[in-house]
Amino acid sequence: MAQAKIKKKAEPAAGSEGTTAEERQVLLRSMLLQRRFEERCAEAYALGRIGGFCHLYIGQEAVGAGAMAALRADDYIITTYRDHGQALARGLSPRAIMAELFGRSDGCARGKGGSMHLFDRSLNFLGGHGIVGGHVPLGAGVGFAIKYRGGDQVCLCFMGESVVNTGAFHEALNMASLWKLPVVFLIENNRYGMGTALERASSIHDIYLRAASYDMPRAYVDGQDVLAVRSATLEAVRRARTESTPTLLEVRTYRFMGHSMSDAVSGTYRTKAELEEHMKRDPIMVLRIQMQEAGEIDDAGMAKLDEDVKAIVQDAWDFAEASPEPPLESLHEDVLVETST
Amino acid sequence: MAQAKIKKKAEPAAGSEGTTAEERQVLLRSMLLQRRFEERCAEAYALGRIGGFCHLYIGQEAVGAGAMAALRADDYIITTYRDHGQALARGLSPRAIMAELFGRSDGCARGKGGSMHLFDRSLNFLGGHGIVGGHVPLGAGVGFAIKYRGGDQVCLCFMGESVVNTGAFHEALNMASLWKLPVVFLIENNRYGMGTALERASSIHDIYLRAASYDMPRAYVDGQDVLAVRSATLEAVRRARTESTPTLLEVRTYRFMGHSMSDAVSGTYRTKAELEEHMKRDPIMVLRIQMQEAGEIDDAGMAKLDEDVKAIVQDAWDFAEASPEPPLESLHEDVLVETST
Amino acid sequence: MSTVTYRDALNQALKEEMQRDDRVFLMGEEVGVYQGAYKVSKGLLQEFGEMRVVDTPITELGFAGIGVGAAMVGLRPVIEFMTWNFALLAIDQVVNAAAKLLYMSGGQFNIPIVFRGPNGAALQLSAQHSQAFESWLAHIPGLKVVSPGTPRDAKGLLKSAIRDDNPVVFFEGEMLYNTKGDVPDEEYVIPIGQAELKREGDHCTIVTYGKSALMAVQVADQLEKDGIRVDVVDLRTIRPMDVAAITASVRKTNRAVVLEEGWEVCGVGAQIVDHIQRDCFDDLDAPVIRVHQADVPMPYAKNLERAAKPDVAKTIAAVKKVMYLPD
Amino acid sequence: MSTVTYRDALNQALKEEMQRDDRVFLMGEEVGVYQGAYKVSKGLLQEFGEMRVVDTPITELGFAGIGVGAAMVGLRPVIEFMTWNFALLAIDQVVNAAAKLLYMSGGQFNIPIVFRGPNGAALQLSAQHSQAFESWLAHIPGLKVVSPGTPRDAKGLLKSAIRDDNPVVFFEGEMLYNTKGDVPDEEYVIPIGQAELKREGDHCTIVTYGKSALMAVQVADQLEKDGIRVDVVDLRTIRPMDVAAITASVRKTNRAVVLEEGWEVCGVGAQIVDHIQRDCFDDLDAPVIRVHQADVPMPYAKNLERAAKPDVAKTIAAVKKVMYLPD
Ligand SMILES: Cc1ncc(C[n+]2csc(CCOP(=O)(O)OP(=O)(O)O)c2C)c(N)n1
Ligand SMILES: Cc1ncc(C[n+]2csc(CCOP(=O)(O)OP(=O)(O)O)c2C)c(N)n1
Ligand SMILES: [Mg+2]
Ligand SMILES: [Mg+2]
Repeated sequence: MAQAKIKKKAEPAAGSEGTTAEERQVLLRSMLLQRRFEERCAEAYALGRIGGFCHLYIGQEAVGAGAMAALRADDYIITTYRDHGQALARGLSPRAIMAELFGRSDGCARGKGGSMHLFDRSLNFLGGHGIVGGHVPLGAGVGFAIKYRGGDQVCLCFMGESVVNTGAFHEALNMASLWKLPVVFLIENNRYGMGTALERASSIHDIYLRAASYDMPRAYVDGQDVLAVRSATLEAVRRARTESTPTLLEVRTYRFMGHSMSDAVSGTYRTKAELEEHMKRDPIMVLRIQMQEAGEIDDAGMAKLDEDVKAIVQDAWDFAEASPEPPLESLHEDVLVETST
Repeated sequence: MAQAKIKKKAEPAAGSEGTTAEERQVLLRSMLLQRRFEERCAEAYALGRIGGFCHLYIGQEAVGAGAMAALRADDYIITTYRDHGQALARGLSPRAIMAELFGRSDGCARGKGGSMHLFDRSLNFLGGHGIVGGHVPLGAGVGFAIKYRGGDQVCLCFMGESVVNTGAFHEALNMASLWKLPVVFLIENNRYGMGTALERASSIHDIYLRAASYDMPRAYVDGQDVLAVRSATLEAVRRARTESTPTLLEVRTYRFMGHSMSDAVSGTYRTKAELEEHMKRDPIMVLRIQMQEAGEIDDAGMAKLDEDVKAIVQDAWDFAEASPEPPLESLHEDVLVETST
Repeated sequence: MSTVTYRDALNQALKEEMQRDDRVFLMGEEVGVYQGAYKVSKGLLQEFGEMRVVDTPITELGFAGIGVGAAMVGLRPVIEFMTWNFALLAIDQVVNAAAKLLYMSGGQFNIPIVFRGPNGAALQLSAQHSQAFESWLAHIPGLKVVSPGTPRDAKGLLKSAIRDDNPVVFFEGEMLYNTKGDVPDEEYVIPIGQAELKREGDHCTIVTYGKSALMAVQVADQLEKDGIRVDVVDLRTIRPMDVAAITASVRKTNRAVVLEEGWEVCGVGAQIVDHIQRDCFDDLDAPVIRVHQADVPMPYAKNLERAAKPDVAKTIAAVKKVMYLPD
Repeated sequence: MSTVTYRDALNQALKEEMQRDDRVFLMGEEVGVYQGAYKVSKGLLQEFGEMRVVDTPITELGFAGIGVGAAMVGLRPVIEFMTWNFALLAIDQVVNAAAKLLYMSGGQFNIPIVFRGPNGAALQLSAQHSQAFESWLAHIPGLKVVSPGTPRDAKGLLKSAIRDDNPVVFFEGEMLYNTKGDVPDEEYVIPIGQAELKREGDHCTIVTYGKSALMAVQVADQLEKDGIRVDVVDLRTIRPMDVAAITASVRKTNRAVVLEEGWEVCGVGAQIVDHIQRDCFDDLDAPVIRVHQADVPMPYAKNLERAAKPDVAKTIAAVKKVMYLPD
């Protein structure tokens, strides 16, 4: 099940922490919600309800669901523009997310952020960042603040695999290790950065090995297996929480859609055959089959789950559509806050 | 003698290429010229002849002399603000360098660059750069151009050890390896970046190992032993020239002076004892003793050499002092060139 | 003449210059296999191969610097930034290396490089992806800064930029790529540093450049229906600025509106105003008014974004204001 | 009152605010063990320890971002750039993160951070180390931009900047650190956004800020000997700009010279001119003239550097010119 390979230290196999049937149910539901949500986003985009750049998470749901399951409520999350799935997995309201995507005033960023910039302060969900690599130092900074205050929270910092080539990644990881910050740097390696295959951008292909340059614990894990992701993340989170030691965790997944809504699903940079091959390991199917074999879910149960989830997404859509456009006065709000002191 | 440890591939020991007595004479002379030149720079700075930032090379002469001896006339060199020694070792005229430091019109950059920005196009000496890390991508770009044109030159890119923490270094090394560029990235590890010891800035201390992140050949070498430096650089240059493969070469040296003229030689960040310990391995002494033992030089020979070198430096000083200030019209020259096409 | 999109005009310029001079190469993210994030480089990889159409990792600082290094030793790189928003990561290489090397080396190393890519807001890309940075680059001596608004200007100026022996910063617009215009069939270049009068009139001058030049022309056409005739001075180049063209127009019209898509404070418009008040002090019948983006990061919501951006109506209102006409 | 250097005034501000609020910490290169590249942070490591006075590797982009991240979750970082020249490497974090997060998050994440360090030219540091970037930062909504010229202003404004709940960019001057002035012994702050009249006169206004404010005062004193009395409006804050103070002065004097140490094109001076011509159009008896650095990268040679920089003589000449007086 779990395939995390912890290289730095001899750790217990990451899969040793089992999940309960109930936990598996929650993970399945989380993934399915992400999937159905993203499908409706594609539809909303086609209808012009959503504008701008919109990057779907389809194929990667196990990463968001599994990693988020390893966190406490007071931990922090920071991520990229491909943030819908993680936001849902963290528990942001589907209504507030959809309203944000529709650019409405009930959106989780009042309609100002859009798809790439989801935020929820009450859930310690720190966005939704658009500059590739730019949020990695921010994640280290959150870890710095935790340590500064002597807390035992953890910051989980998601990033795409292209990030490992950026200067920001290098600078942040060096400091995170030097100062022993409680951060999990989680690479969602979906094999492509837009149209660029990992192998055409990075001089090494086992990218978790980059952590050696920072004397940082490292691992990789199958990103289509939500239980493995959860388990590997738990291990990294434990290390951050109890040893204040960062980890570089490479989660190997695949993106089933184009880079963004304006990108064809396959074409110049990857073949249909490759895509289809990867789609055979749909993360939802992988868990469903496990659960089916364990007798934890049957077709009817699955159908029911799907119905529930679809209803939630429909409700989110209806809510978003009913939500008013942001008032024009708000254009000049949120540029600066009033300072009281 | 040679202590290069080539990690990536099994290579012949770096020391296998011997030097002739004549070559050793040239190396000794080069180091001595650098030393005497820098000593006079300190004097000129105290007298206000040299202004701005001035970073001396004393203690590191073996690096410049040894590395430069591994190059052909058509190879390229690019370096940092600590560039006097390398410029001299490459053969830039001491007169033109000193005139530059004095801010005179016969300077090698017409008085516009100063100490940190020595250039000589005719010798493929590409400067003299002041932003830490900034010139490393430039070095990779020179390598790119060599490969683009199908030439067999090499670009030798010097940098301080602090550079290995910068994003620019990481980005450039990844591309240099990915594209197999003929570049030697030579780290002059003098143990400090201003007042920051290597160990307080980098999460690993054997910094040549960072090359593993780029699948790049790597080595370290004793930087106080000019023959070892030459030998290790030759090996890296050969790899660049014949295999179009970059190398990360860490040269372990020590800076005998303060970071710049405004910095005390020892004090808050390093002890006098540490400094004195390192000064025992003066690179000039190391070679002199070897040569003395081999009967290649005696005290009289050394005195003669020193006299020659001092005369050259005095001549450079006199030349610089006699050189006029740049004409005021030149203020607006060299901002842009006329384009003919 | 043929009708060509702005995108294809740029593509032609790249292709022709790469054919003309084999020192010219294109480097950036997604310029090759993917055929360009905005397809400006379509077909170039197939024609020129991997060495001359180079896909990079996401390393703006790194590949901009590689370009500068290659230019130091005689190549002529064209560096594509996917957008100028990301170029902030590389700005050290543009400002501290490209713009300075000629001067610091006392004239030994000129840097024949072009940094290009889309600048300014497109549609609903929100705050990090909707910024116009031309005033920053215009601030820096050692650079030339170009911002064409039409396919014809885009092609002619990109060819000049590539042939220029200095670093040239070239601002395109995502919203311009699909716009069409006449482009000569024969070889031509447009010199850097020359404005063009895109409309002629004697009531007021609109000074602008880039994407906003299109808007200014619409403004002129619409105002003409009300009998108001405006000069549209399309600078096309921001640095060096064709101040003579501005002055000549304002001396004729005695009124000016300055239109730009970016923010107000220290924008290019401020510099234009400075030139006008200095050179046309006695000619001005009204203060110069500027039209620009609201002084806020760009919001995502469609209605807010619309409110934030300069548009035809806001520009018409400004023209009427400098003419002391009712709205 | 005590006579204190600009350096010590900053040091006091840091120390007092760190004592007052334990969320405040200082991070940057050489701020700790080395006691600051320019000794501004002298003694702070000893008093506050390693967690609150943090030496970083040379990673401007990285540690600026670490600051922003820490600020997102409630700390109040003071990020020292050894000089603003190096901050170009970090500018993405300042512009795309610090300045945007409040807006992009719809008001959820304010960023209480200060980015500070010396800006502008010192002596003979040549092109890469002698740049003034205040116009760049002033361009960006979401930031406040401060540039004090005296010890008193430096201390009072740095305290305000640290207490501000928004990102504040704070420009110091290497050439200012040793300058002395009166600083109150008791606790005080100076509000961000308020100009101060540093000299009063009715013949002409000099608008300036930062290091140049010192020069403007010298100009005023010297001109007074010739019977020319000038207002010196020291903005102290560049964004938000105290336009009312400028207007009030120019309405009185009817003439203005704008003095800044950086480059002309799209400089802060251009923005000031824009405000003056808009708000004082009918009051102006002469075009506004600007004094600034020559439009070249900074040269190393002493004589060239002198020629490149604005100075008292050039500013006096400008005042005489706007007054239509012979030199
Ligand atoms: C600094 C920067 N450069 C370029 C871009 C444009 N861009 C957006 S996403 C992307 C690809 C990122 O790929 P990866 O990190 O693998 O994440 P994925 O999209 O696969 O989730 C690029 C090049 C950007 N946003 N920021
Ligand atoms: C980007 C940047 N940050 C900071 C500085 C200031 N600075 C100049 S030299 C230096 C130390 C560099 O140390 P190292 O790379 O080890 O070289 P060394 O001086 O020891 O030769 C620093 C911090 C700079 N020039 N550039
Ligand atoms: Mg990816
Ligand atoms: Mg060093």
